[in-house]
Amino acid sequence: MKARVTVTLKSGILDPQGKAIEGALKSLGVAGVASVRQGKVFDIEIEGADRARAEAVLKEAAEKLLANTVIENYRVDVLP
Amino acid sequence: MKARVTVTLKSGILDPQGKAIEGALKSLGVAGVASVRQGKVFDIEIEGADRARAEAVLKEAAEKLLANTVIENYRVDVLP
Amino acid sequence: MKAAVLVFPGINRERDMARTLRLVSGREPAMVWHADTALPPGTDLVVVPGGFSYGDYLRCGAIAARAPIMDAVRAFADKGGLVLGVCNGFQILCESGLLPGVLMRNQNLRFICRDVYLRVERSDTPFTRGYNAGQVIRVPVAHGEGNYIADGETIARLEGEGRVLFRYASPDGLLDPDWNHNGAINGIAGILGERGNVLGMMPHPENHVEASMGRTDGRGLFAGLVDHLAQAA
Amino acid sequence: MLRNEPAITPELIADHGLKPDEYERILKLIGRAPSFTELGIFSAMWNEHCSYKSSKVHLRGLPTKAPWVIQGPGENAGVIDIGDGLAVVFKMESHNHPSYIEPYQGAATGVGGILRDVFTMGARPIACLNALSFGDPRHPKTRHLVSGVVAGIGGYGNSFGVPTVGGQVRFHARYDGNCLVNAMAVGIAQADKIFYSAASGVGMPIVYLGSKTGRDGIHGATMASAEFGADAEEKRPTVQVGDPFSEKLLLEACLEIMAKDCVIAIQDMGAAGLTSSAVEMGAKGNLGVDLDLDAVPCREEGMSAYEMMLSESQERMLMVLKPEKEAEAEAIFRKWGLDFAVVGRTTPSMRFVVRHGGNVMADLPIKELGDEAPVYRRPFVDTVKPHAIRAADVTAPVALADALETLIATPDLCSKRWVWEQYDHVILGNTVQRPGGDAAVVRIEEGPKALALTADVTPRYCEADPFEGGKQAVAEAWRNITAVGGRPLAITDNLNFGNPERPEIMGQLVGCIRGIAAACEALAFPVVSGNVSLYNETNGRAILPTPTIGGVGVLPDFTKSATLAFKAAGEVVLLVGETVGWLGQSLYLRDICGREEGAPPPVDLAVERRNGDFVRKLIDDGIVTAVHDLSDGGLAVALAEMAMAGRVGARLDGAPDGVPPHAFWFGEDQARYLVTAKTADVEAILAGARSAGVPVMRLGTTAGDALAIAGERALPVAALITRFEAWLPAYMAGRTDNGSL
Ligand SMILES: Nc1ncnc2c1ncn2[C@@H]1O[C@H](COP(=O)(O)OP(=O)(O)O)[C@@H](O)[C@H]1O
Ligand SMILES: [Mg+2]
Repeated sequence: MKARVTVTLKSGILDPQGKAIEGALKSLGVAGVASVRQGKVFDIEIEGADRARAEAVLKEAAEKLLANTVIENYRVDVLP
Repeated sequence: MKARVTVTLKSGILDPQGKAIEGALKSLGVAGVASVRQGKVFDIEIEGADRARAEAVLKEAAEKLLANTVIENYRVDVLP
Repeated sequence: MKAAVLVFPGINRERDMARTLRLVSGREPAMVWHADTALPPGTDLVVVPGGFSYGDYLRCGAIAARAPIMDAVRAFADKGGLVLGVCNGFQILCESGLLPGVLMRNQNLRFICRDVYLRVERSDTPFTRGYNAGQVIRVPVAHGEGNYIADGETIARLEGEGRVLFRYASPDGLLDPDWNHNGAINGIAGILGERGNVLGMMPHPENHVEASMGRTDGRGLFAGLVDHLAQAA
Repeated sequence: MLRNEPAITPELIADHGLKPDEYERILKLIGRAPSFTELGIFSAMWNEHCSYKSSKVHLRGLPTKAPWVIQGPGENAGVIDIGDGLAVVFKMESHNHPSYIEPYQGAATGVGGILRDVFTMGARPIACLNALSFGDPRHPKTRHLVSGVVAGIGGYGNSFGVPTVGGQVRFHARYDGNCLVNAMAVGIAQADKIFYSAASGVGMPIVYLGSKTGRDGIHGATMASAEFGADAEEKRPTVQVGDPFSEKLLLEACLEIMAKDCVIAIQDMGAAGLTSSAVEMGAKGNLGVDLDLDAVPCREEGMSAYEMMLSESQERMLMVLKPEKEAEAEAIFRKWGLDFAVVGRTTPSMRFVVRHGGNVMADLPIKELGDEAPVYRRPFVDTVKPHAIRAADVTAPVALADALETLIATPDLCSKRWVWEQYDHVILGNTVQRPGGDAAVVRIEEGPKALALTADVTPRYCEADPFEGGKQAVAEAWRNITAVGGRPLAITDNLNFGNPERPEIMGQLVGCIRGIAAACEALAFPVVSGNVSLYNETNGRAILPTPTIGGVGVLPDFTKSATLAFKAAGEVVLLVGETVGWLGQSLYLRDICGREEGAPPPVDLAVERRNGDFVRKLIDDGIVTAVHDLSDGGLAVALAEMAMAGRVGARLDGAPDGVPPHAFWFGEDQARYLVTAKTADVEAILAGARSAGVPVMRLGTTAGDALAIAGERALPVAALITRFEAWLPAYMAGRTDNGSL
């Protein structure tokens, strides 16, 4: 089964990388971008076909490793 | 307007990070993960309400900066 | 001093650290493999050295922080044992929860290797007793993600409890954005854990300990630890 | 055999970069049409990159011997003896085309490749250098290439854990569309524990180690030798991604099994990966090799034999192990989390046999694959010698002080701090002299012995006069090592040129090689390793001939090494060497007068050696306080560099009679050094100079906080530093585009 875990910074945590990208876009002449925040996606192949189990595994992976829950939120999507 | 640009490695391109994460998940006892590939997401605030223009701006941003089109694909979603 | 230097895959400043510990304490530290589950008996200082554990993949220090040996380190710290994390070691300690906060990409998004000036904020800790409060030392940094941040509350606590031990400063000890190469909040370069026995810092004191190599500004930190442990024993 | 593989057509042959006559040669060699896999193997082995078919005959002219040379060209890297049972292992290699296509990964994998060459031989890498040539700063792609290449070099070296301590960065419009990335790695090994690539013994297991094989860089080797056209973008899918983390593990694992004495032969998989490494091991050992591709660890589904044989996936090694040690070696690799698989055996047959899925996909004579590669004596024409420019015929457009201020803020002469601060140059704790000086000085363990390392070439000299330019590149490397007090021992040469099928380009290659040979001979500075990169052209326009020289020297005691910074006021500034005021091809002529002309400064190798030996002696005797060699920009620029480094000014007398002032201060005469000394020592130095027949001239004294040439506007050192440091950061931030501030 294919799945995607998306990890994003909690609001309020500042994101120097996002800020720098905003700046870079401006200097590249890309107009109209108000703000940028960067996150991560993990495209994951899960063995077996049990959706519920897959979601449990992904949640475990996110909690244990993929996200630093102090500063990051995550979201799990098992793709149909 | 809110939008998200998702950048992922082209298939076949080595992903050392994904590889290391796979290994880490195994040693953390997270079972059933066959493979991991890591990508980036950019959550972007676009000024104005013109959808078509927003998409154009995002495409430009992706081509010029957010994605390294030599090894990465990108996808633009303007959120409703 | 019976120091233990942790070795994770991808760590690459463990030799620098081991040599410095030997030069200053006169004793070879034990090199401890990440997969081990216990520290050598009698260990009185754990050092998490710099480098690129697991290639800095995912988040700097994230994978190493979850290695088997880290449970032993946590237990050691809970019993008041001294833990020093430098550079990637600092990142690992933050990821493992032994220290608060995170180290983000440097403000300019580039890796920076240069000598920086640190203002030593306190001299009444095992890590800084070799210095005077307010003293300015010059040591190298070499990192791409040393920009320390934490939520306002945490910063307030760190500052309030005097747990910021080192700050990036100008040569004459003033806080100045031009002398804060990575943009860390309040110029924070090194912090103590809640109980004052865990120090994490981005700069590399271990690279400035030999007079013949030019500078010895980093020696005070290690000499101080040796004295402290000698007294404790 | 040859099942479900495409038929061999003239198009397919051409796509593989094989000329019709080369294909004829293949047919004659194997007496039948090759299979698709075999065609791929031939294309990989016979391309310029692996076969050196255009340069071979000329490279034979390079001096490669000296009592201290343990291993010259022909192995993964050169090896020299530095006493105390220690050997230095080093090499430089280009990754030009890949870096142009994907700057970060191209440069990163270039560093990874050269590091592997060094630790494959049993050495632990202790330093890296890099020589970079980019296009005109105004060219739209230049900034992007600089930032990507520098980040890639740093990204790989920093993570791997080796200090990057030196190099050079130059800009010139002739590199538009074809930047050069030359990376050098230096390692230390036990002189009696060097590992080589020649297999020995029949039936020995051939082991695959490191990362898995993917479709990375297929056709990379052929691409690396293919002239660039507008379709460069099309070649993108072959990009290889570097994994410095795996390489670090590979290093530790390799050194561990070498220490355990498990290894008979070892060869890293570089360009043309499995093919060239396996063929090399067999051919060098006069053995056949039988490979079973079903055993190769693959990263992707359904890889064909062709793909596996041509894959350039990084961080991989091939080894012949002592059979009794196989289990021990495997355990070590597993501990480091690396792949380990027996993929073949050595055979007595002298054939290279490749099996896959029960089929024999290739069966070729192993010796001929390497030795019978075509060798060309390509026609060449010597570059026409340009006229020498008489200083008297060059009028000074601006005041000397203004010229100096301008020059130190030009792309070629400005500070490269922005670059080397992205490289960890202090890791391992042995960097005695960091970037910013002449040669870098790196202590060996805790010393006192140390190495002096440098990378040099002056392409505009080579363009004007390949022979003199070749000499000068070697001489400057020798001089930079001498200027820190090092004894120059040997070099690695990285020859970057255009299309050798054009006689004038071939003439540049031949001329530079002859010049390099002459200098190596005269300076007892042999070539122990090197690399040739040809077809560096874009739409028929070649790069400047760029034979980068990586030099290695040794210092018995690192605490005695000299630095270029003025140490204190009140010291005497002396110029060692003769100054006629040679303006031809000088940066003054190019960047101040707008004329890129004339013959380059000639290099008198006897004088070079005499003056250098004299300066080195002064450093040994400890009677000089600062030393700097003169190169680009001449005397005035060198003085400014010393003043800026020490934040101390100087008061200097005017130019002597007979030499026009602008030629005296900015001429690029060779074999010269600046030294400072305490007044008390000056007489001794001058006396020594007289008896050694070395011209030494008193220029003035260090003083105050400005650089003041008699009769010229004094230049505050602080202001010079600001200009010197400003250009590159401003350019990279997009705040300046033109050649200067
Ligand atoms: N790409 C680079 N990487 C590391 N150091 C560099 C690089 N380019 C220049 N440097 C350093 O900057 C200093 C000046 O370079 P250069 O002008 O080429 O010196 P020289 O004229 O003595 O050869 C040297 O110390 C050199 O090592
Ligand atoms: Mg020099």
